[in-house]
Amino acid sequence: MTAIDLGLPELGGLHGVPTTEEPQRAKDYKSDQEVRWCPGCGDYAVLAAVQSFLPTLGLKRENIVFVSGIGCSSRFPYYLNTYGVHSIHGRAPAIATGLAVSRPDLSVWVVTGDGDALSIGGNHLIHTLRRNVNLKILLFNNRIYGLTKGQYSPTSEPGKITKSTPMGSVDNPFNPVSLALGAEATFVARALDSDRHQLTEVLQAAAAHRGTALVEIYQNCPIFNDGAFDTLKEPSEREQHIIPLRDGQPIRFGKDNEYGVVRDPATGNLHVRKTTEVDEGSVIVHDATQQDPTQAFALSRLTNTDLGHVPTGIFRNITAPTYDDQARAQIKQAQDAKPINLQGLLTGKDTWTVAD
Amino acid sequence: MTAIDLGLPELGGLHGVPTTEEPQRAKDYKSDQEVRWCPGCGDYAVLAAVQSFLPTLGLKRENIVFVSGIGCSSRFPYYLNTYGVHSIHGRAPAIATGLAVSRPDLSVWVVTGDGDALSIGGNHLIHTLRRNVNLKILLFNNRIYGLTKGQYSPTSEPGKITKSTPMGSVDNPFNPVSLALGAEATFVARALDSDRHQLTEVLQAAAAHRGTALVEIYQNCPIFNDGAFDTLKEPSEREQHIIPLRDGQPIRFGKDNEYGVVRDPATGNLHVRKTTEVDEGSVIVHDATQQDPTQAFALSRLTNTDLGHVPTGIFRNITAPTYDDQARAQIKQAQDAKPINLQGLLTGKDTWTVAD
Amino acid sequence: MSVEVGNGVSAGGPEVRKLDRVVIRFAGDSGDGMQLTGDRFTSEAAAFGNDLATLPNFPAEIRAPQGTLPGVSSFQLHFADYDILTPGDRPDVLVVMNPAALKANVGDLPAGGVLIINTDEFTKRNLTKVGYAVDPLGDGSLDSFQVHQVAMATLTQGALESTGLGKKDADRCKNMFALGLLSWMYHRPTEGTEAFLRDKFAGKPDIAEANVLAFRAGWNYGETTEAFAVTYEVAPAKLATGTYRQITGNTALAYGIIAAGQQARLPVVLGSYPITPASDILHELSKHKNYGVTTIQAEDEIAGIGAALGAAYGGALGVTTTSGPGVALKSETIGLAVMTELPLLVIDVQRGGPSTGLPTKTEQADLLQAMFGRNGEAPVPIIAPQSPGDTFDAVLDAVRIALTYRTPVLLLSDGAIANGSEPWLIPDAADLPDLSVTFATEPNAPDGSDTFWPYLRDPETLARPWAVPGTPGLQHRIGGLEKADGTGAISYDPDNHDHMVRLRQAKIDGIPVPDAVVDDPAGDARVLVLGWGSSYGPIGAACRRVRRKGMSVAQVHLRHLNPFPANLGDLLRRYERVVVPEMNLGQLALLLRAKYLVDAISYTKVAGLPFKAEELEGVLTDLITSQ
Amino acid sequence: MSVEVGNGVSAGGPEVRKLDRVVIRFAGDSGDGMQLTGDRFTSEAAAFGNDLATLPNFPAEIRAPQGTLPGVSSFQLHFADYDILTPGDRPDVLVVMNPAALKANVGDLPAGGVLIINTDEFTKRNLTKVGYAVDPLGDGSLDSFQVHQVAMATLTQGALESTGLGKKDADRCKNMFALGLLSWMYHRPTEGTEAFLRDKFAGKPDIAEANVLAFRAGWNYGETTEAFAVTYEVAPAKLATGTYRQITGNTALAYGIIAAGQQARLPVVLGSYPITPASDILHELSKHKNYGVTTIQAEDEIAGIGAALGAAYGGALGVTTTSGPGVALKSETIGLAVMTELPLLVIDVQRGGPSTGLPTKTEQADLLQAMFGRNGEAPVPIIAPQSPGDTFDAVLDAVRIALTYRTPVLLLSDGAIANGSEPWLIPDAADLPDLSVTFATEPNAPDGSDTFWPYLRDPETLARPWAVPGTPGLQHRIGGLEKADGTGAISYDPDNHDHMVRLRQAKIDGIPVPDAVVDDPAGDARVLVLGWGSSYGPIGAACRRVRRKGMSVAQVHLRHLNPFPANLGDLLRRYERVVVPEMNLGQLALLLRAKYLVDAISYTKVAGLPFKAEELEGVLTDLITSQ
Ligand SMILES: Cc1ncc(C[n+]2csc(CCOP(=O)(O)OP(=O)(O)O)c2C)c(N)n1
Ligand SMILES: Cc1ncc(C[n+]2csc(CCOP(=O)(O)OP(=O)(O)O)c2C)c(N)n1
Ligand code: SF4
Ligand code: SF4
Ligand SMILES: [Mg+2]
Ligand SMILES: [Mg+2]
Repeated sequence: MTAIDLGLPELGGLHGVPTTEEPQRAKDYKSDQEVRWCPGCGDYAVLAAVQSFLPTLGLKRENIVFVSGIGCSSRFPYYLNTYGVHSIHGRAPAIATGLAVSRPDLSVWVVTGDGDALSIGGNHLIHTLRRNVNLKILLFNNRIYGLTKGQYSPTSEPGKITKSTPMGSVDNPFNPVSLALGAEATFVARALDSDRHQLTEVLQAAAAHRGTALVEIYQNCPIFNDGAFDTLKEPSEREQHIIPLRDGQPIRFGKDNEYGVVRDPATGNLHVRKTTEVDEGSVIVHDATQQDPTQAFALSRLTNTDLGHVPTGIFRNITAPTYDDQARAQIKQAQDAKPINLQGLLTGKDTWTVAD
Repeated sequence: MTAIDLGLPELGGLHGVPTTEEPQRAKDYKSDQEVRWCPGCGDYAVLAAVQSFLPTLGLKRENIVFVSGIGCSSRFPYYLNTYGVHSIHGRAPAIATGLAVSRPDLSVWVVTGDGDALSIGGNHLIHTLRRNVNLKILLFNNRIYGLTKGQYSPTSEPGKITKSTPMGSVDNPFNPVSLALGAEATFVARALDSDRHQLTEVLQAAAAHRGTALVEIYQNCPIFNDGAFDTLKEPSEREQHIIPLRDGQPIRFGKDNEYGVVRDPATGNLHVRKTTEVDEGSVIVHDATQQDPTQAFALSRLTNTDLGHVPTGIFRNITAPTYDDQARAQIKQAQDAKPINLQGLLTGKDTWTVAD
Repeated sequence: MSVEVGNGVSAGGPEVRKLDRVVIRFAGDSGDGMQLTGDRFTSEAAAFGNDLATLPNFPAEIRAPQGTLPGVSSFQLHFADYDILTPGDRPDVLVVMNPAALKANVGDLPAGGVLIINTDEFTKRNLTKVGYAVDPLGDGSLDSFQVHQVAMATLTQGALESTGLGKKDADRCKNMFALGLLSWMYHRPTEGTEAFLRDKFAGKPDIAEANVLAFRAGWNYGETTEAFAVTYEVAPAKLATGTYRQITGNTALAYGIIAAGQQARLPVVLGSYPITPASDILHELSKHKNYGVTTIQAEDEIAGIGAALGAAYGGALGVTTTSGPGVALKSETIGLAVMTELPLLVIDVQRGGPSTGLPTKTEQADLLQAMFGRNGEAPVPIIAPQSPGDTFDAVLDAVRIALTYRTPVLLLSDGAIANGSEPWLIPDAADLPDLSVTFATEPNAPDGSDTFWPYLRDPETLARPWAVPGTPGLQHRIGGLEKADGTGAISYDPDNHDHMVRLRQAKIDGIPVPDAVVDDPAGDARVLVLGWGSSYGPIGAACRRVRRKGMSVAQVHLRHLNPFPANLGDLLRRYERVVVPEMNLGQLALLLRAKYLVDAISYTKVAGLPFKAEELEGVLTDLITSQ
Repeated sequence: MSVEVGNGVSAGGPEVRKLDRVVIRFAGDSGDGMQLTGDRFTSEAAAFGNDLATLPNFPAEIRAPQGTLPGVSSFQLHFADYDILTPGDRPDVLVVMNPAALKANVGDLPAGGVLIINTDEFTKRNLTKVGYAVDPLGDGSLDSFQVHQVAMATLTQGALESTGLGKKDADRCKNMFALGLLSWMYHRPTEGTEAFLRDKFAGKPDIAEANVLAFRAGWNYGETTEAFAVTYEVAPAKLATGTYRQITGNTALAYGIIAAGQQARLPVVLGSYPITPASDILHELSKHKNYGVTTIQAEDEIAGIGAALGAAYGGALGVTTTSGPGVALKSETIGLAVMTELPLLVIDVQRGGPSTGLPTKTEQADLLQAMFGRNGEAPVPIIAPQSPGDTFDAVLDAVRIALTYRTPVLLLSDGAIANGSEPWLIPDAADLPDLSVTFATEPNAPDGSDTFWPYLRDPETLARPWAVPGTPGLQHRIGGLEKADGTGAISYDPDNHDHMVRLRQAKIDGIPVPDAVVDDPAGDARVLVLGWGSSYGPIGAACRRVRRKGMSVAQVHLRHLNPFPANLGDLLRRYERVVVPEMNLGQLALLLRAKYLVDAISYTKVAGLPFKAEELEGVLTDLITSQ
């Protein structure tokens, strides 16, 4: 049951999904349903990005499936001219798992929200991640429950005042990237709804990854949590907060790359320092392909609930056997070893005959 | 809503639980129910350890509650002469949360298994951890489903042959410590059923911790997964595998402390090295009280599914506000601010009177 | 239609007509603030002393795209000078803010009805958006109505020029213009609304001012222009004497929970996960922590009920609130509560199903799920309120049963009750029932041994003792495995299991509930109409209509669906025909037929909307006359 | 009791009596391997050609403490020379391996019954453990039985001395000694068992040898000692001609799923979470991946059914297996399957409830959960097998319905069927029904537009097209919100919702199921006994007993519980009295009474054990004679 058995390293995330020569355009991926999000909702930007990204995969449209749960973001599949399931709250990863395991010829995507994925659906999410099922999960994190009109979510900052927490929430939130890494995720990335370029990059890498790819997308909800990510969008300050992760590159950021991420040798913790104050070499180099998720995890800890420092891009991207490939390999192995013989199965070993 | 508001740092895990002068002995904690585990089950050892540990807390027995799910291990509460709930599969943390929030005068313990806590109960576990509810969770990890007669569990090694996986399991397992740390756990420890001494130490620290304490206990199931932890118990070799964590101490182990844990400066990953081959100073020092869980996480990664290197003891132990303290503080705050006035509430602002 | 009860002419001003009742519907885009407008008009009517009933109706999307049919949101209000039972079948007055609202609602307006139209939105683009080839304002298609075309947006903009408020913000105030105009038409008091607006926008005084100005502009528009020849008066209703307030079902329900905690002298622990249309109960309760109410927004429905059950074990009043899909998820834990015999209040605000169904619409299709939706024989009492205000009493009743009989109780509200509102005769807190409980404090083993038997029963109620942690000497363990009666030890004994299954059933069956009361003024009815839940209003209104026509019909409305009132069987057999209208496919009818073998006729409508009195009037009339 | 059908004396050896039927019960400690012993004797009986029925009975604990009452595990086997229907009410022969087993079982042994006791375990300590003050072997309390005291452990030890096997291992073989002895007593073939043992312990040849030696020692003990004056013969049964095998319910059910996949030419995807007594279906299926069966052990029941539903959307045969508590958790997703109208097989192996209840015992108390355990109106077909072998056909039937009508189907097995076994007339694979389906391949919009309408229906079945991903041009979206009939677009339209609710109901109600067949040999019965599921055996046996007494009774056993057979109503009305025995509190009776208004009498027993034929014989006799 190792990667080698299956010659996995060669397999890309889309291996086995039929492609087409026909050129595709974004509009080919627009469904006939009119989009029903609030004006200004970040979901529009993500939808547009996905619709213009999908054609670049060159897949047959009918071999793409989007599965979602319940929430504003989970309306996503209706607006894409692919196959789609708008399922029930929190269960999309489970449903998508059954589909992916039985249909290697499909590119299966999950669209979910911070409540859908991390609150009611948390268990399915972490198990999907550890199993490394070949699914691409887009987690729309607006740090609020949108569809139910504004209760706090597992990613809301502590003390959040909402309809259900008039005195402020008393929950310590999840850090979705830390949680995913703790759950053995093989691909974890983060992007902003507003940054079409990086979002597309990340989506491309996710699609190419064989196994579960979790993409956290910071998404603005103008109605119930407006401006949650403004500091990351404000041209004046965003460079001080966003830490773009580039594989093989030293992790530097800031308007003039004046900041760098360095490791405290005593504790192993990562810190942001003015590069002028540390020697060049001490700025750590990003390597998403490390088997050991320690550094990716350390990077996720740079972000606390006020979003002061937010690494974006790909935290982790390693090759590992997928649940569905191995499950199918076992079927094949069994079929090669044992021909189908229904009569034989029914008859079994110990029989007796009653003659008349 | 910060630790300071509540003067938390001073509060211990047992703050508010009435104590007694009466000396207690282990037998005071034995219930009248006869114990019904298989001969040789590791659960016996844990039960004995807990029964002899509880008296040392000096609490009133009637203020201790054990809540469990379903599984062999979850029979635990029946055998303790305290209050207890043998609930349903996977839900113990949720039930215990309701109890703990409403009863600060109780010491609430959760007993669960690797299936109960990590499979069906995974979501309640991670949410309890992030909320930091004042519960002590004993996770009996025998890496198998015992009660249902031997299917693999989310902690079983890959390729595990069981009743439900005759060709070997194709799941990548959880590392419970990594998962807990990824879920913001404030206290995480690991112990062996067979090591009464360390288990007791860990239980003591867990009891003293205010917030959720997760204790993973490696427990042997002689019937369905016998010897799963033999390498950690075999006198001849155990010292080479077990890495005892002692706060403030360099992390060294081995029969003659010949091994040490060092950090790769380039990646931040931890590795085991012969101390003779590295300079003394490079062996890292354990500090469970670090706010940043990075090093604790890195330590958890030393263990892979074959248990070659297994840190035991306390990985993380930090002070943080608890969900239940804060929830109660809000109630108190509200009560101080607003006297009870049911009639006023019912009457409200806009009324009109119909006279006859 | 409204009945004129007299005329008069106010000096110089337009003619004033007195009406006994009016049904107004505000309809516009989700963004137009129709719910707020309706709420305010409701408060004005309430403050004025009319009886009233309301029916909000909004899309499942937060904001469906502007100007589209799915985006239409409406609020219907029925107010009268006598006690009424429903929000009204069809509006007498329809206010539409855009073409979509017109298209979606005009079908309900009877000929001759008043139609007030905000013309500003009737642009080519908006018209085509909803498939109007030609402008209905021009093609005579509205000739059968009394149409008033008002450029509300423009007029509002004008009124706000002075404020220097941005166009967008100014435009947001046009709903207050509409409210002002209608307030004028119906001689409503205005202070309340102005005070409300200043209070609501306390943070943004300029917005507050703008809304007040728009509101006045609407009023003045009616007063100054000649556009409206007639205004109407609806006198206060002669309701039972006392002090009233307007209240919605979810608010009254939340108040019921708070009051129950107070009357039981127990802390309340709500474990809940948000879901439409139940979320507002969580919201309301979270505002009243000073009553010792802890609200836990759990990670899911299972954790929500788990927390409530854990709290109940600890001696709190455990409550969980949800809708149908949430009940499905909670069913396993409800079974645990049945087995552990702990008090627990489970509230299901029913919505359109199955599955996600129609989240914002109303339905009564969870009755059988409440009865049977668990593995094994797991009986629970079921209670259903019949109107928004009635949820308060229903909760007190449910909690009494839960605490007395140590059992989970299911309370079935629905979307119409939850969001609907009515005048509520404010109860006197001093008169509320005492719900206090006594916890076990002593060993109780009949064998004299000084031990505690958690499953020893009260011979009266068959309830087991409630021994909470912290009580010395009563340490005990409970759980989901079958228990030996008395000792509560795990028991695999066949006879004990059979005994316990029957005992749990007997405990519920034995709960005394008030006899069902028949309403049959004439006393000679041969047809009985039996209902439950929110259909009380339309059924009652239908009965009135039938009786006005000189026919007799008997009405019974059930609050207790499990167990049934003891007299129900005899009562059903007393009538030639029994008809059971339900917003499902006949769930209560099924239970009645099975238990009493009466050929109850099931009349069902599952459209996500309350019955119309007119429709049921027809059903009853046919039944009565076809005999 | 067994009826003697003739005697004979074998030269020199003990007397040989011919019997038509015998009931043997092996009882011992959970550690004593009684289930294995029973299984083997069953196989011997099967190989010999007897008809048989078995009833395993074990504790919920894996290994309750040795020598205690809760630790007792037993296996009852009924074999005969004619076709029998039940595992037998009471044993004719009781084999007990220790005092606990004696205490727990001797009550069921009728006077004169044969009692074989392993004396080695009757130590003071073991006796007191189970509360025997004095040794029952000495106090004459067993005088009414034919007692044989055999020091099985000692004798086994002796027989194995040569092997040099450790005492502990040797002791483990004493169950084979008992088996050997019984095999001798009943002239059973022995080769099968020896082969089996060698095969089972192939890995440990010394253990294999030891077990074979112990088995032979038991046989020889009977042969050589004078202890047993009589041996018995039970001739092969004259069953319908054909080739038979012995099969348990869970195995036959798993085979049914495999066969269904083959006959439908679809891959099978099982999404399941282990739970007693359903786990063995998962275990069995996971062995047969070569049939294109994927087994997913999910993280919980919800994920299990989710995976099955996802696979169904992808065009596989989706199956999920569980027990009552799991069904409770799956209910929300079953609702989604109803709304999305996808084929899905949901198997509930019922166990004692409510809550965790009695996990290893049998019950029929999930029928109403299966019918109604979901939010909203969410009808599903329900099918129940009546015996272990019958599960195979029931599955094929259920899958046919699921695939043809695009609906989840609930199949209700139970613990008695799941673990019980019987001879099974091996079906001819070539005769199995063709279940092949056709996926949609073309746009189908009636408006000629070249689009695909996922909710356009087959006028015959009302089923919607199954268009699987990968089909060009048929891209579509489905989900849990209400759908517009035809186009499948989200629809909040009131009339559409009412239409769809009724349509989903009509689709299920319209499924043609075979008429119910009455078994009334005399043709003059005035009492009808109606059952479902595993009570088929005891009810049938009771009918035979009643008829043997010269009375008439009619029997109907239902396989289809939703919808009911079309002729059921008429049929029920044809009899003066209808009695419905159920292992619940009358769930089928409730459905019958509600639907047909017949005063069906409900006879219930909820003890975690199958009915006894004797008991039902009494019930029927009383009913017939009390007329
Ligand atoms: C079983 C169930 N529980 C609760 C709900 C109500 N509900 C729908 S979406 C949602 C949460 C939405 O938040 P999120 O997942 O963050 O999505 P968003 O709307 O913010 O995009 C909830 C609680 C439901 N539909 N089903
Ligand atoms: C809802 C539900 N699903 C499944 C089961 C069956 N079940 C009981 S315990 C268990 C898993 C036991 O494994 P674990 O939690 O590791 O406990 P252990 O027996 O190994 O101590 C399962 C699947 C159940 N009782 N309830
Ligand atoms: S509520 Fe928020 S998340 Fe939902 S659609 Fe509106 S803006 Fe978007
Ligand atoms: S099965 Fe395993 S875990 Fe369960 S009691 Fe037996 S030995 Fe212990
Ligand atoms: Mg969200
Ligand atoms: Mg386990």
